[in-house]
Amino acid sequence: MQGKMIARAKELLQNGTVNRVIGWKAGDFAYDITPAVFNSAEELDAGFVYNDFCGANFSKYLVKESRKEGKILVFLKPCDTYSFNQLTKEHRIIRDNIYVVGVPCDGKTDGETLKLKGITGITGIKTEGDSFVVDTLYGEKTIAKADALPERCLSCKSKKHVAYDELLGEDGEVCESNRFDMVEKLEAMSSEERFNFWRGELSRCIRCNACRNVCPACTCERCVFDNDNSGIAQKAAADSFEENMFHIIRAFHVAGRCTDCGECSRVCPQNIPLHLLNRKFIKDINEFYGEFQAGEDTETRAPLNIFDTEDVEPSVVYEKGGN
Amino acid sequence: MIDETLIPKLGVVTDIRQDTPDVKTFRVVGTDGKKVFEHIPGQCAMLSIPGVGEAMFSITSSPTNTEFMEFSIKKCGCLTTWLHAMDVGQQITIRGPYGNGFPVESAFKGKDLLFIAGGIGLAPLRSVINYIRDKRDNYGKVQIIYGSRSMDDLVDYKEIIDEWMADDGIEVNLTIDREQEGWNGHVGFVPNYVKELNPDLGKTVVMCGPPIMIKFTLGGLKELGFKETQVFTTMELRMKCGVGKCGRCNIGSKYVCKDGPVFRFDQLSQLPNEY
Amino acid sequence: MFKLSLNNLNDLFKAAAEGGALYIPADDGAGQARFTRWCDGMEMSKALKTVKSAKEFFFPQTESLVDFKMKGKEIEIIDPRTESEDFVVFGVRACDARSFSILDKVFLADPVDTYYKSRREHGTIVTMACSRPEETCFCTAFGVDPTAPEGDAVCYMTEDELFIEAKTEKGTAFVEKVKAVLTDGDAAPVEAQKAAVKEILPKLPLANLSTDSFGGDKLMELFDSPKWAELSASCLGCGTCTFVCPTCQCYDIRDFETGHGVKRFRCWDSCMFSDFTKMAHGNPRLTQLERFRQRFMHKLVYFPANNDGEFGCVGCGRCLSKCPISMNIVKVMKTLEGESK
Amino acid sequence: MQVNEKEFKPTIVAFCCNWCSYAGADLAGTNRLNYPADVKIIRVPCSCRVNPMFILRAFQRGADGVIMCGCHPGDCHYTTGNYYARRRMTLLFSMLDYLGIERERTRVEWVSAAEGAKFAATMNEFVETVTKLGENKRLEDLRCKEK
Repeated sequence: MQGKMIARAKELLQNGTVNRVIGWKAGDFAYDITPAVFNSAEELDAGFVYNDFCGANFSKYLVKESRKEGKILVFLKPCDTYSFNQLTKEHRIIRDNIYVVGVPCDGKTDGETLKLKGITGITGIKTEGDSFVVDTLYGEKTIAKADALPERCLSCKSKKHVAYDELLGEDGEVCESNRFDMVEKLEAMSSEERFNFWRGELSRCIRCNACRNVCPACTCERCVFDNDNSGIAQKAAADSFEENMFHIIRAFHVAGRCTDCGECSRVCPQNIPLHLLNRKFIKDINEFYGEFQAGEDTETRAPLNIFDTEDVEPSVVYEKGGN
Repeated sequence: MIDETLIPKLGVVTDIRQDTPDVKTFRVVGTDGKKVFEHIPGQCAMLSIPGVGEAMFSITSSPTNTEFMEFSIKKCGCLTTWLHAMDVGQQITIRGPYGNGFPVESAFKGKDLLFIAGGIGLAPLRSVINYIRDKRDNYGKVQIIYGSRSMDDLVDYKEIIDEWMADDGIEVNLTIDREQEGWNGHVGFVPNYVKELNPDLGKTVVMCGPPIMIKFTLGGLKELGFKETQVFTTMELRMKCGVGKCGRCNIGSKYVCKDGPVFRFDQLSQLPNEY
Repeated sequence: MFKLSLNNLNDLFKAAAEGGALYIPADDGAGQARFTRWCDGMEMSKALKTVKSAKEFFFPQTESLVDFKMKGKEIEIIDPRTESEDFVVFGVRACDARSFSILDKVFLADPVDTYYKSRREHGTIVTMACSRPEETCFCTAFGVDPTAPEGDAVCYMTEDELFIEAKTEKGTAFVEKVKAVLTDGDAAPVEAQKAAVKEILPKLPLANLSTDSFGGDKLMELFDSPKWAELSASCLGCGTCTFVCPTCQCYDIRDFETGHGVKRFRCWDSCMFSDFTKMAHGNPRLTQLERFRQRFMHKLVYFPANNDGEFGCVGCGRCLSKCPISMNIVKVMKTLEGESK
Repeated sequence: MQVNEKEFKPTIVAFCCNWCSYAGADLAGTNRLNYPADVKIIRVPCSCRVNPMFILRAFQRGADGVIMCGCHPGDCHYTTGNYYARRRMTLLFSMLDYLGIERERTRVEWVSAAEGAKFAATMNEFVETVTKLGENKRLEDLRCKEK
């Protein structure tokens, strides 16, 4: 696929359809891949990669890139296309300045996920069928791809591209996903268990803002948490309350707009399962106001921008079982 | 002497003077009625109203003033707006002094001095000018070129007219940006006025004002034949600690709060233009 | 040199925790290592490094500086500090141990930061030599020897034994305190292990990283390099690198209005954040390029310029693992190599 | 701070819309209906004005329970404001519950200008519920509590 992508990118640069390409650039190891803009065929040859570690979602970069001169070529994986649609709908990107090539994805992993599985000292990675063969400083290790994938890929919601100008390879289908399993499990817990669970997770937050800065739905010109008068601008959480507040407000602000791309959890240096907050909102919206997938198209209005006179009352929260 | 750098001392505002529509001068003493600390001209202090903010201000009174310290502050942000709204008797917190100050006892000694200021840029220079006026014998001729947007925006106008201009050996040249009723003096921007006045090349220059003024005045001075080693200025950047540790006021490897705020232009030209 | 069987590690911890706090690297809920206050039975993590560095023991992410009570026009200033307890940080790696001497150069330089100093005085650092360096390690480029860490006392771990050696007065006191569980050890297994690790070091992928192109005297050439634009292009402007870094020490001072007073606190800040240098009248570092450049210039140029050539990086590799877009000091160094003459 | 269990009196913040609920509270007053003084009313132009941040800030500053009152759905002075508010608060309260914050600490009630009795009854009932729950511990800011 990498070869096909480079070839196609070169053609599009050559025939003037686009003047630059945003893609993944190889690093020092097999897994440390950086998003980069390529301006020429030479640059593409020198560094463009597409492999199992190209997890970064480029949609958000397009907010700035699409405002620059000329058209940019972007390669989008299926889940990235949902964010892309959402941004198009919100007029945050200029669609006409972007040429989208959809590329297939079988799930993307990253160095940190491998390390959590106990594979350290990684010097090289090869893909052999359904497994990764990892060269390490301490010998060769093999791990099944299915075991090496992060949660967001194990519960992939769709392999179908919802926005593209052309496709490379076959398009997939919307998947039967089990992505709400963990949310349900939490809902079934007692209030105190949930509290302890979240305290355990959120107390690790260091307020690095990576989740916010990477999030394709967080595109405010000026974030409320960058407002000095909020008292908590961009800074460390000085109290457990502030850890909670930051994540509640952030999740709330993207509710109905979050496409569940999972970037927040991918980038969190403390491995906080932030997607569980977003998925709770998605699940609630589905249950209360009907099935809704943000980014599925560019027309449907977001659930928090509309209402129905027959909507459930907030008391629905007490009426459901458990405590 | 600084024992606890980050824990401030208490100060009381004993007098507030409206200098221009957006500049007020505040007189501050300690709770015991004495000066909170001693300083050298050009040094700064961190003033704060808890809950509102803390910021660095240059001390505009001369160290030769043994009774109190003064700060001329322009209203432009959160804290300064608060300061402008407060009344006499308000307590504030104060810590310092910070920075290197002007070399009044070394490089300036025995020299003819030329002060160039624009707008609120006079504030840090006022400390030096009054220091020199009090120790007149140690210094040569003093020339002051000061410009502002309008007559009303000339800080310390009364002191300039009544005291500075009355002093022997001090030449004061004032200018404002645009013609104004009641103004008989010079009209025009500071950089051009400096060129018109064509000051003596032997003078040591001390300059402070908005970045754009500094840029063009420095160019003008160089055209006249001044060397960068003759020209001093004082800088300001965002500061939190005041002691070179919080890491934000650096220009290249120099911290404005500790290595500055007074720099000579030949020192600045060795540093990145990131200010 | 003393030793102890790894099976008896819990006894060592129990003895060390007597009358004070003991912190060891332990795995958290997400499977990553972090320094955790030891309680009976807690196991030491097998990971090479903790997610966050050990700097927070001396320079915590947030700390109270001073409290104010306001009444009319009057202000009362209260120093909130109470006597802090002695503590031991166990299992600090060589890179983190070196970072303390870098932080000392900032916080203990005149005027001394008394908050930091007090913690330094109360803390004993027991380091642990590395036995399994990883691909992201490049401490040797900054002159750190992972087989011989600094610290008050140094530990070496072999297959089944832990060796411990005191290096300073505090270290001696620590060894004295836990002596009951130790037996005399012989240096040979330690030397053998050091030699084995020294064989691995040159094989690390970043073993050849060079600092020759950097230093205080290369300021303008590096600052003006056109390559900063491409390096910073995809930077998200988050603070991950800063917050996991053992040597990043920039901080912010802020006030919090509690409703019955004002708490002034200090917290970690990042030069990568957009408001870091923002003033009422503007911002000298307007785009991510300038902010990104500041972070690396500080470590590779400004810090050595002010500290006799010592770099502000210890090569721990945390930013390599944690940057969301995998941009890091190694890529910066490799790209800028040769930019200065 | 010592809190005597027996004497625990909760702090309740009630966001009331200007057109219905605030008038309802007024009516409760003029009709001399009793409800605890621990209820602090914050008047907002419309229930739709209530930002989720307001609710959290109320808890931070020491509220033990937060209630939002607005016009009955369909009766909003601005026609549709409370419909949007309803969706927002439903999702927010569900999230707070999900995070393990006691769900009884938050509440929405629609109170019209004519329902002074309902206002008083609602507040009495809410205060009672929150009193039973005790002090808000799970969404507190310790800095605001220590004296």
